[in-house]
Amino acid sequence: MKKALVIENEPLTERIGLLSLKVDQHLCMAFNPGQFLKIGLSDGRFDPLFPRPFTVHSLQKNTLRILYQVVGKGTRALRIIKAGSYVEVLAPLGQPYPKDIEFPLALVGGGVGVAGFGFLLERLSSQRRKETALYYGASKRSDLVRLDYFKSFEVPLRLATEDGSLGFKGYITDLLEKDLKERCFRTIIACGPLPMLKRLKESLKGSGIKLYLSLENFMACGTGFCMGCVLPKRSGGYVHLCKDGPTLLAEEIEL
Amino acid sequence: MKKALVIENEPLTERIGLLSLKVDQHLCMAFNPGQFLKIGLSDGRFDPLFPRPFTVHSLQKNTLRILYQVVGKGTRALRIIKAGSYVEVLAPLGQPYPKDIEFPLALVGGGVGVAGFGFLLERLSSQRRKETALYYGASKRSDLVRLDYFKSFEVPLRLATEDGSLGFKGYITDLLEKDLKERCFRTIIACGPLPMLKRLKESLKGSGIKLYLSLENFMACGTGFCMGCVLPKRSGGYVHLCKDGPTLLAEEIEL
Amino acid sequence: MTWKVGNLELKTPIIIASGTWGLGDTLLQYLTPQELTYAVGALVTKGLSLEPMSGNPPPRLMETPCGLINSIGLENPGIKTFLEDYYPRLRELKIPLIFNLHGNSEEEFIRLAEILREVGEEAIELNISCPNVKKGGISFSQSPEVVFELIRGVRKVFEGFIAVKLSPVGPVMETALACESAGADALTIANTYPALGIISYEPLRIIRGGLSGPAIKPLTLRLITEVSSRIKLPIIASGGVMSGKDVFDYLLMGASAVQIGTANLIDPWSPIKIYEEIKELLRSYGRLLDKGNT
Amino acid sequence: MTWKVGNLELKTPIIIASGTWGLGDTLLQYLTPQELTYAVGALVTKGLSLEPMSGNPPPRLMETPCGLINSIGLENPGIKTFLEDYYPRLRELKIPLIFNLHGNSEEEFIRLAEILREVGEEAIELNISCPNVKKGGISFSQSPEVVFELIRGVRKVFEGFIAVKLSPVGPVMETALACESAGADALTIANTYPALGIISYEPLRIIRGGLSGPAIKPLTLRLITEVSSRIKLPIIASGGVMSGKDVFDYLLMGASAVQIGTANLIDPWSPIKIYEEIKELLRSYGRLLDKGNT
Ligand SMILES: Cc1cc2nc3c(=O)[nH]c(=O)nc-3n(C[C@H](O)[C@H](O)[C@H](O)COP(=O)(O)OP(=O)(O)OC[C@H]3O[C@@H](n4cnc5c(N)ncnc54)[C@H](O)[C@@H]3O)c2cc1C
Ligand SMILES: Cc1cc2nc3c(=O)[nH]c(=O)nc-3n(C[C@H](O)[C@H](O)[C@H](O)COP(=O)(O)OP(=O)(O)OC[C@H]3O[C@@H](n4cnc5c(N)ncnc54)[C@H](O)[C@@H]3O)c2cc1C
Ligand SMILES: Cc1cc2nc3c(=O)[nH]c(=O)nc-3n(C[C@H](O)[C@H](O)[C@H](O)COP(=O)(O)O)c2cc1C
Ligand SMILES: Cc1cc2nc3c(=O)[nH]c(=O)nc-3n(C[C@H](O)[C@H](O)[C@H](O)COP(=O)(O)O)c2cc1C
Ligand code: FES
Ligand code: FES
Repeated sequence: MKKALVIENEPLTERIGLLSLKVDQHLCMAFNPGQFLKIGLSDGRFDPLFPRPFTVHSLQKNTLRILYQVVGKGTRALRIIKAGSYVEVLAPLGQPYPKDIEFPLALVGGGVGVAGFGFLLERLSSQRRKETALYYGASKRSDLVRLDYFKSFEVPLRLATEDGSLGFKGYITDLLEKDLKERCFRTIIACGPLPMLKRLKESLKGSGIKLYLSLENFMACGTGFCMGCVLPKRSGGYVHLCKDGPTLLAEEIEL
Repeated sequence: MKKALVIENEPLTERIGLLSLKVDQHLCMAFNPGQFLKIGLSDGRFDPLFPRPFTVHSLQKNTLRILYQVVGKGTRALRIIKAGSYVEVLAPLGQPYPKDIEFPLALVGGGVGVAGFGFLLERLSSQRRKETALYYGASKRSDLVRLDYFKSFEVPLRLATEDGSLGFKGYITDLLEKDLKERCFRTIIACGPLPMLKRLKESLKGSGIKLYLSLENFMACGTGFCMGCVLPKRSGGYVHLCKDGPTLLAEEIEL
Repeated sequence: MTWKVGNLELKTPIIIASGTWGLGDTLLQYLTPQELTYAVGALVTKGLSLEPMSGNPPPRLMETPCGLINSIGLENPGIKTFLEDYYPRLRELKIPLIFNLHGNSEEEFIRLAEILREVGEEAIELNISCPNVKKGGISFSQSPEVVFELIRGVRKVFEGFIAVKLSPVGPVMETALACESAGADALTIANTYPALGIISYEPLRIIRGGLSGPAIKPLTLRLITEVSSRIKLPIIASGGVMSGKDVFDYLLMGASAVQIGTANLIDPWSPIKIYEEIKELLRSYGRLLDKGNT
Repeated sequence: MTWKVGNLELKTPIIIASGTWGLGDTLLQYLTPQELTYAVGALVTKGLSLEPMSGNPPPRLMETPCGLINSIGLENPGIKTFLEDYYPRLRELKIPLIFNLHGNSEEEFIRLAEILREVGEEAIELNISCPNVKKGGISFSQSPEVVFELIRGVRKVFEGFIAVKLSPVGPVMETALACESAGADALTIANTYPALGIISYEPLRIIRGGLSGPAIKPLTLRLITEVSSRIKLPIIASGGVMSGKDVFDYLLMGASAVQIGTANLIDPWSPIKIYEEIKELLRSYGRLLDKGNT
């Protein structure tokens, strides 16, 4: 792991934060959208024992941003880190989003699952962006974060909230399904809670749309060393999420 | 343990900090100089596992202060706590400084061992202060902290640094021994590194001065529950430092 | 709701473990009698011997990652002084007391049990697993036959509740079976794990003792899962309980009640906090317990 | 300075433990060959079997306080594929390789050793202690007689360095003695500790596996102290090494070299960092090692 300076750690909601790290040129060049890094607290305490994995949300001018949600002790500790202190990072990890994306493309994010699409949009040509739509859902208005940032890419931004406080009222998958009656996508990349991904996989079955899912799992190493982060493959055997993923073709895995 | 609000956490030197906690009236009444409290980090992480013991350095108007030195992971974590957050405290613990102090009194502090004498001086009547001297030593000038505060009690302040950058050049015990040739104390209370305390005990043997030592040890509970913090008694058996101490008559214990 | 550990009935499944609340004299400085009776099903005394024991020389403690090594060496004033000086106040709490007993020999254990029978006490926990004493203690746990004889002997003079506190190392399953066939009422699983820590090199300070705390919980949870799947005796879990989830995990894997040890040292209020948490978990997932273990 | 583990000579006392650097293919993404040869005395391969093994279904991992439960189930492509696809690049590093072997039977272990002899490899570590497979693995460790026969059998076909990796539970001392009399060259103490964790209640997700990491170090340090005081075979320590101090503790209590496992998962640079730290400690306290154990 290498030390990385915390430039800013901005609370966006009670549970979501935006962490900005300074990274060197070398790392900037090495990263591709869809990849992740692990972040350790660098305080010599062994609980939590393992650095936690986070998707790159944005990478511009040596500033790497992650969008994180507080769920347990690791992310709770992340939340109180001050600008000016250091964390430890290991990066880049995992595979980038697939190279063979066919457009039009829909990006579907549930909650902080939307994080990685920022970096992807940053790297898409303006031509490609025109053929891309971003679907972003959360439980309520205030949980839809970074909207100005996402708007800056000038892609159609389709929002949904469970309580209807902003955008479509319902799940983001409902909105997508509704839109699909009128609009055509050739590829969909989705990231979010497992029930959302299961639902998508189910509803797109037989649609001819290529569905990729960015998946999560507890990871010990993130480097392929431990062989622990497996998911069963449909064809038998296992994928190692940290090495082969985190983004995989929905039809190839058992959820 | 009870939650306590961090009012301020001021770095005094690279390794020493002054932590101010808000405490309720009940606790203020319950505390006496010489007692200590334990402070837990309240972040749900089990490493370090045990709250750490600290002497009360000052207790005025519901503000309890401790003077702490960073030595390991617990105090390192204490150092980065921000005003506005909470720690957990259990207090008061241990026995107050002895009731039967005979004056003139010398207080001898090595490094942050000086901490507890602040609270003692706060509670001494101005009459008693006139019969009290404070000896305070450290390795260098910048490590002699809180001098303005200590000066405010208007007791003779005898300073020593190992490198001579402020006050007497040498150990604080050397300065005391020198002074003892001209001045008379009937009680001495000392707190500091073990070698300093051993030296004092040795040099005051047969002097007729009552010597009390405030001692340290790793403590698990601080409440007498575990029976772990023992020191051998000269008369056989053990004292339990957290319950019977931390301040004990030098002649009663084996160092 | 009552919690049954064999013929012992408890108001809550939370028991305060031996050696982690001193002799009881300072407990009420930190907890009110109301708090205690509200949250605590039973109290297990510090290990008591026939004669006073002064315990081991320092160092007696070392913190390890998420754990504690202790080498107290069963410091205690002896059962007689305990009954005279500490017991009367504890009895007033009206919380079931379980007497943790340490003998160097079968005879000593029997004598201790007789003394308790005479004062009318009805529950004991035989500590055959202390890693920190030269005689008695853990050496018993290494021989199921000796344990069998010991329990038989104690049973002859003591009709009340007999729990046997096992060591987590050595022939655990065989010892558990020996306890069952000798007529014990329950097993306490487990005492601390033999451990060693080096505090400093100069001077060289080494501690040999027993490891407790959250570090060991995954090990004791496995042990209890295995023992409970083969042995019918009720099991009292002891090892690394810090939260209601830890209690629920143990209940789910076959324990009838759970002891809280190291957590008391961290915070005397732990039993109350943990009791609140387990009540909540029982409300949400209590039905999982009826199904038995998995 | 060279470090001797029996007839095996290492440039440093730091060994990378089995199963904590994958099959080796991704190692060089994180460490340069220079860094590796500078800090690492030997590399122990992932547990290899005759036939490919796909490993256990998820969940395979759970973090515990200062520890990790893993239930990988010896996922590996089989020794032949390993020798074809992974071995050539590893051999180029010119760091001694120790082959960690897993057999379901004595015959399988012998066959594995023969295969390695044929490719000219000279060091193996017999994994008789994996808690995560149904056949073979830890069941061997429970019977010293079986271990004795196993080592005898392997010795007949393999003249090189044979280390036996023991389980920390069961009859450890007896098994160690059996290894010694059967002609093993070294003991690796120890594999992971059988453990159990409950990830969630709804759905109920339970992991049975082996505990590793800093939580267990005080236990393995005690075990090694005891075994090294009774058995002459060189000991390779494995358990919770996170820092140079951990390495020095093990060397002080009788180990000849030390493996780094879980720490690699946290940070691939751990071996380098730990090597820097142990060099420093050896400078300050190295002379304590000559005196032997205490
Ligand atoms: C590739 C990848 C990218 C990610 N990117 C992001 C991101 O951009 N932003 C973000 O907010 N989060 C992201 N995550 C999730 C993030 O890593 C976790 O939320 C974080 O590790 C939680 O750590 P914690 O210590 O706060 O919580 P923990 O205390 O570890 O608990 C977190 C949750 O995990 C559950 N859990 C614990 N053990 C297991 C187990 N063995 N198996 C399954 N579940 C378990 C717990 O029950 C709990 O609900 C990503 C995860 C992966 C794998
Ligand atoms: C009654 C009392 C009052 C105190 N008052 C103050 C105060 O006012 N200000 C202040 O700065 N400090 C005070 N201390 C000391 C303070 O509690 C410690 O410095 C603190 O606990 C260190 O915690 P840590 O996690 O930072 O360091 P740790 O990581 O715990 O290490 C601290 C040091 O203790 C050593 N150590 C570890 N285990 C043991 C053991 N078993 N036995 C002996 N030594 C061990 C380590 O080698 C290390 O040098 C007091 C201690 C006591 C007992
Ligand atoms: C300081 C200390 C003293 C202990 N004394 C005793 C004792 O006297 N008798 C006994 O049977 N167990 C004793 N134990 C073991 C505990 O009762 C408990 O079984 C063990 O610590 C594991 O539980 P825990 O992880 O919750 O602490 C002691 C443990 C500690 C930490
Ligand atoms: C993910 C993982 C996989 C492991 N795989 C093996 C293995 O294949 N063969 C083996 O002998 N030990 C295996 N081990 C055990 C380690 O080599 C090591 O002995 C153990 O983890 C204790 O050391 P540590 O605390 O430094 O990790 C594995 C451990 C882990 C954590
Ligand atoms: S997390 Fe270790 S292999 Fe993926
Ligand atoms: S620290 Fe537990 S009795 Fe003093």
